[in-house]
Amino acid sequence: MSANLNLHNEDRISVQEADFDVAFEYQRLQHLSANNGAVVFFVGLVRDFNANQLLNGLFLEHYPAMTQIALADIVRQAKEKWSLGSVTLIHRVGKLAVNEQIVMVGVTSQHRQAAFQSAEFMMDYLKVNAPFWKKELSESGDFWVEAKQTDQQAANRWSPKTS
Amino acid sequence: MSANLNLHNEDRISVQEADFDVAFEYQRLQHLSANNGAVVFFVGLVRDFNANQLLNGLFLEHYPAMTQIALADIVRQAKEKWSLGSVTLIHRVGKLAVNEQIVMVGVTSQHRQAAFQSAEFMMDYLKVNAPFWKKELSESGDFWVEAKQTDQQAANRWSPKTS
Amino acid sequence: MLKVLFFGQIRERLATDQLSLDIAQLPTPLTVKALCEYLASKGEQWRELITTHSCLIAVNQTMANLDTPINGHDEVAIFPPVTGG
Amino acid sequence: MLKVLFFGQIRERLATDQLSLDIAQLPTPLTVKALCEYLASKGEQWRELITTHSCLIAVNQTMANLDTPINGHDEVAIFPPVTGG
Repeated sequence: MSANLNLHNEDRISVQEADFDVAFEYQRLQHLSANNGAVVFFVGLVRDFNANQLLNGLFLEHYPAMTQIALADIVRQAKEKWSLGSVTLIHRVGKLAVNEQIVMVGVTSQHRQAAFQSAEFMMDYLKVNAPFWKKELSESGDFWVEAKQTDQQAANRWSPKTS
Repeated sequence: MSANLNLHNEDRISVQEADFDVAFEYQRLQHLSANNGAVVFFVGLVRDFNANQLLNGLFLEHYPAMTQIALADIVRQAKEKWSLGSVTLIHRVGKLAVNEQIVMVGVTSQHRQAAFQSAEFMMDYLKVNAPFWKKELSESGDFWVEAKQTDQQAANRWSPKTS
Repeated sequence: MLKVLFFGQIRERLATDQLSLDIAQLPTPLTVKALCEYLASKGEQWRELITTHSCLIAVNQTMANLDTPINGHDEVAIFPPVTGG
Repeated sequence: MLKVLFFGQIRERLATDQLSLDIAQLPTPLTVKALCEYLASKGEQWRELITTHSCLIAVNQTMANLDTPINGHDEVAIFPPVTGG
């Protein structure tokens, strides 16, 4: 892990095969948060279809040596841009069934706008910067998901105009 | 209740003294959501201080005959602006201690941007359009909270330029 | 009877949560603006609190503006800017 | 030895998840661009997959660009655009 990640003990970043418990993660953030009136959560779930067909689930490959570093860097950038309390960022890997949880970001702040924007920023950045690859599993075969131009555009919204 | 609220059975709007259970509300939305890969939650908590002093809690007054109508109208507007699955909007009234939950909005969508934006819109609109009034309770007395100019500005962001 | 409700700091400072008014005693045609002017004439504190630029007014549980007409059996609510959420 | 890792569709289509290369056999000075050109020369499928405009490249677990220098004991990863979240 890089030396200048600037994370507090209260921040929590995890890459795991096991499911996560949103209720537990929410309660943890709530109790760290006497001073922060706003809590925002995002959870991404496995959908039951893509553009073409019904899905049986997903397989998520990742680059283990890099994944945690990439997620920590996204959290660090969010904490530089906004005044935040605690951040939780969890991403699963391996085989996931339809409707299972894939990813969650949770954030507390004194201000709801900072909580909303930073959570959205972290998801947008994760989508184009964190080394995960999805393979969709269906009756007619398994297919790698193509990266979406709209995800790159979403991430670009957060960059300074000059860069 | 107005006849054209355009809410589905799955939408849930509540004004209540009792606390709410974010874990239950999340699981409910998750299970309604096979088709919607994005879930966003916002929870507002009672802070332990304001600009001037430590707080013992809040008292939330409301206009009972109007509150549910105002919240349903906010949900209706969100569902007109974005393609959403299910929406949950719960606001508490009465006396609340520090760190207690005040309000939550939960929304599912096929697209994370719609989920984030609609949740933020609903909170912004609620802040300036729903008939609730907060009184802060402190050792030195009880004081009505002043409306913030920044909340009006946040709500105005969502209006068409021409209005 | 016309019902007029007060909330929050306005309710507290007027020490009044509700009035019942006979519309026959009120200006014609009755609008939000005319009702506020009538209430403001009830005394110094009323004049101070019921100003159309620092109150919000709902007619039959819907946010109204100065020109909104008021009928004999409506429910009008007068309150300070809201602070929920 | 220089370690080169492949992920996702690139790993699958090359049927290769990792190479170990002796930097003495590679162009000098070695950059991301030079390494990609070297790998592309290994055959038709390599040339098709290892194109610098359709791959992402990380050097020592950090996203790199074409000019990023590569040293003898670095870990280089070559992968398609990411699709997590």
